[in-house]
Amino acid sequence: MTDSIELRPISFHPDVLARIAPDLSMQRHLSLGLRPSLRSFEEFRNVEISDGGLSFASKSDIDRKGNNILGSNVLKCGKTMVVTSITGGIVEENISGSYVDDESAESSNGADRLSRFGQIYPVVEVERGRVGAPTDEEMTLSQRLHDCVLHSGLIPKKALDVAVGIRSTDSEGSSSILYPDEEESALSSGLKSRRKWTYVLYAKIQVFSRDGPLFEICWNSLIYALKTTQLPRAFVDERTADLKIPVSMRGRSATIRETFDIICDASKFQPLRLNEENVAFASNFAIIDIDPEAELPKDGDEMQVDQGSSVLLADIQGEAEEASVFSTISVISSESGRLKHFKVVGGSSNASIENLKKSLNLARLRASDLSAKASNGAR
Amino acid sequence: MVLSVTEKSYLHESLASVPPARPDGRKANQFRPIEVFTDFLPASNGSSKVVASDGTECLVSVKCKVVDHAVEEDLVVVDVDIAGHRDDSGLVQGIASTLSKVLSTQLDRSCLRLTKKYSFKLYIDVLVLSSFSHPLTLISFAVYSALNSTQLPKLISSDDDLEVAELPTFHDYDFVKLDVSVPLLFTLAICGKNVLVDPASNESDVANNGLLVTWSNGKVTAPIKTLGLNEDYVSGVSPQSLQDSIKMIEQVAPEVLQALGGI
Amino acid sequence: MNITDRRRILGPSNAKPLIFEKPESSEQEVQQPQEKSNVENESMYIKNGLVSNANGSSYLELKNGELSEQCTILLTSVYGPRPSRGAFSSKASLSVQFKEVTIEKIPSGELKEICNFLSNIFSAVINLERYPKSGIDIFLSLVQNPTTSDEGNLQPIIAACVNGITLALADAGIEIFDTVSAGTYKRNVVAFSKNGTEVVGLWKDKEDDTENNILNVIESCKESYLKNRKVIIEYLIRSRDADI
Amino acid sequence: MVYYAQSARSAYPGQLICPSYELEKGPDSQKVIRYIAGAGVAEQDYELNGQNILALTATVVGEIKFDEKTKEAVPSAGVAEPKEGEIEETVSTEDEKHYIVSVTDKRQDGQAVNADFANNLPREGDIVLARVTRISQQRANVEILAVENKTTPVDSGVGSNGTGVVAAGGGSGGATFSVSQASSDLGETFRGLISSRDVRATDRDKVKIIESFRPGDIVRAQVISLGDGSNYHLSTARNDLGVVFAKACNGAGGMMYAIDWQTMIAPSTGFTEARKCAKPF
Repeated sequence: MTDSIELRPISFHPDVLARIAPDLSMQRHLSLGLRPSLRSFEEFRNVEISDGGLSFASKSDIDRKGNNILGSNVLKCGKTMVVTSITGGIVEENISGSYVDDESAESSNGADRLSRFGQIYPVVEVERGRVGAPTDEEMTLSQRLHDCVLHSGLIPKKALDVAVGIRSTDSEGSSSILYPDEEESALSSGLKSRRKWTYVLYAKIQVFSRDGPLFEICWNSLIYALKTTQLPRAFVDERTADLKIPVSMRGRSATIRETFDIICDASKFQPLRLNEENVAFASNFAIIDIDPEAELPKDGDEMQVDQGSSVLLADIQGEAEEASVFSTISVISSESGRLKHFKVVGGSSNASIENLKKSLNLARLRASDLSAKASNGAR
Repeated sequence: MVLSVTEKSYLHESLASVPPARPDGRKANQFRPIEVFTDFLPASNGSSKVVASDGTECLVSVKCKVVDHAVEEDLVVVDVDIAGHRDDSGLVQGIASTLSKVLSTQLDRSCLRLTKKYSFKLYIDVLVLSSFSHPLTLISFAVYSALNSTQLPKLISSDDDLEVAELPTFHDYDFVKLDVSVPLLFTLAICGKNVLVDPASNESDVANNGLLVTWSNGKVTAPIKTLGLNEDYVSGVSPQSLQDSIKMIEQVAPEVLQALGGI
Repeated sequence: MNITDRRRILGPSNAKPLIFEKPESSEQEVQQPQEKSNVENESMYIKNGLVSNANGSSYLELKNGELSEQCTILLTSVYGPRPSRGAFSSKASLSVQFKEVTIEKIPSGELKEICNFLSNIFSAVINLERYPKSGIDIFLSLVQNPTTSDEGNLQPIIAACVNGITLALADAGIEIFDTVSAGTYKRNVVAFSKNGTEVVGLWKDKEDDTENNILNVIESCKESYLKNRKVIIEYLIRSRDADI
Repeated sequence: MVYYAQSARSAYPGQLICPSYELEKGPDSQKVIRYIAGAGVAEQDYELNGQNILALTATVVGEIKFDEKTKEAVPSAGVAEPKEGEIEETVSTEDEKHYIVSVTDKRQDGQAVNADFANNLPREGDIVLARVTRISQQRANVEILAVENKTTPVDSGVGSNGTGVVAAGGGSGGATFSVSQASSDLGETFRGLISSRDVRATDRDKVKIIESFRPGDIVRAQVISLGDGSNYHLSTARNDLGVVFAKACNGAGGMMYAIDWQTMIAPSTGFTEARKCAKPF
């Protein structure tokens, strides 16, 4: 029907077309069985990781005055690079009077379930050449990472409790630090002071050359960083353990101020214990319809006209793909296939059950590959 | 003052010629007259106001507070506010950071020490009401005269209070004058081969580069940095003109000190 | 902890940073950093073009001394020439931003000072007339900072920034009048152009009274400047010929 | 040693190439050679043992090229770019030869599209590809996606068999593009403005913008001036300028093709819409 009017479409160089009409260029690639990033439909990008020599473990000495990185990871996936650094803090919780040791009070309902897991406070920064407040993408990424770490039960609350040691300095000034769990001496019973400290974990995630959706890459980098995290042992000075120093002030009531605070031991570190079975890795997929009208005129088989089949793409990359895809799947699954997080945004494509099953299977394969990378990953 | 392109190139030629012909007829190492008033803010321990001949006005107030010097690291806090510039602009934050670093390193902490545990912490607030040329020199003059006229309350309680914890108590109206050697910061403009002291606003619009030199207890000291005075006439300078500027400061600074010292 | 920032998850407000006990034993005070004027064992690793969404970028690893973690890692990315809002200007406007990626050790006031210093250097070097009504933005991301926070000498970082920006601008294809590089000597950084005959930047922030004549300082900085510049030029030419 | 005879070698920013003026001592006559700074080269004054001279230095990394610029009838004032359509006669009135020195990135020459948008900012007279963002009665706002730079085709117009630059409608000699990588959602692309009197050349004051452009169309336009701080001024008055790519019903429908200079048709649905189309050459 088209050749009755002499129509010669203006043709552009592929790169120019990708810039002018990304969705048309996407469809043209799909009709050739390709993707703009020249990967096959279900092929993931390769991931390289290293701890980047950033964390204090690789440094000869702790930075006494400043802050220290407790765990770090540098992840390169295709062109995108993610630098994650984990730092720590200590927060003191005054245990309410009737608090009893919480192992015995095992409670099952949801709210309490969450109270058994620790959390991490991530700040994501994507470098796009702009200055100013965090963009929506950075805020949603941080919030989603925080929620997923909490709900996937990755960090047991116990791992963040501080086993407080006591530093006793005997007469000639040499100090020795006794930790309750190291020697089951009588000391540990005496220590049951009313105060309890827990570690707080902060993660700073910096992304360079953003080239597609970032949640999965940031999640994987955060997991690798957490696996390398080391927490310092902490102790309190003996003579100030329970001493309260009255401060005399003229005309005001004497305030009781406990001047001691918790000090970290620069020589003793213990790795952060994670629930190994809850360690999971993320991958993303997209479902996109083939638009028959936009296909390149196939020379050979004219008959095989498929009307609007949809295809599953793995690991979205590039502006063309991101602009023309409306239904995405985000999966966090462990290598044994346990699902931690599954999010499908429907969009216009028919996200059929087969596609979902295929994506779950691919996610499990990807997770096992990534966790294998972790075990022999560069220390 | 907005100059047209031709005016700027004319001014640049005249400043770059040897000897430099400055629009207001000053010699290369001559300062513009300034008026300095001190100790006119009753609520602060020390204050000064400097008015330059081109209308730039700068107010400095110094307040002190007793603080435990084991806990507080830096005993001098500087806050700069320049009318017409945003607080997070490069100029304001740069000046504030330069000033606080210079003062915290050059002021020796012993003259702020009160007792074994406590010492004075100085809060220096700088307010530049209207700034035409680069305000740093004027601010440093104002800070110098403010600190030299600061009166600190006189301690009457005992000064070794390590064993018995006792807060320092002060005399009701007697004061002690703070005597401390305060550094001075000078900005110079470099045009071609010439070095000009105290550049006016039109001169700093056409300067090739600027230089910040610090003068403290008798000699040129640490922070010496090149400084951007404008955006469009910036170019490299020869090492020789850097040396000339240092020599000029060594020659000019004593006279400035002597002039400021008179207050 | 800045708890008022609703846009970032900042954790509990009463958290205190980890404090490590001061080495109260007679462990010697941080030994004066040994004179790093021995220029030979300063090695520099350069890789351009890593950040894909920037016009030009350079990755720089500066190792002085053999210990591996002593190295400064800096990633510079240049965005530009980009449309600039506001009034028409026949020249491009330049802005420099500095950010510490892992931990913040340098106070923010000093960061601003470094940005002012660098933008003053490069507005003398970039051919701004060539890009009317546009802006050139330079972003420096310091990944690893070898100096411990109390020492606070910024010299290796500033020198790395100058070299990094020059490489990033060359990678972006933005016209620069000269390959600017910087040399350090004790606590001074001097950035040269035109093969060392002109100084475009001088930074001396701590008094080392051994050297008070500025000319000797400039001469000794020129030595490491020439070395750095040769390394940069070799990289630029070699990477150009390599991928043709 | 004559500079322009040297073999092309790669240069780094700041490398001295040649002085601005050079005396070539021929057997009989002396010839003054004037080097003019082209792309990637800047003229700076250097101080060489006392007296300062004007020299040309490279400002980008790339290959140095000397191309003889023959005298034209009207020597335009110091324009750096070689003008199109110079007259071939090489008689130089006063015996001064002109050379344009330029440093270009060798990798980008052959390709049809280079991402070197930095050194190819739209200038007066350039043809650009832009996407219409907003329309009103008096003007259409566009964002500039690519700039066409007229480079001599690699195979000098022989035909489109080789890997040379293929023109849109076949045959070589088409223009190469430098595509701006800036992502439009971040508001980083250069903006342009086509006012209603610049849409077409014939009866310019009865133009209805709604019948010429729709948001989302891709337009081929020519830069008439650098305009103000935020917008270039563009025009589509020539026949080969106008809408080159549009989707029916404001982007919902299929791709449309131009059947004459002011109507476009969507083949799958048969819709016709009014546009100011570019002649498909």
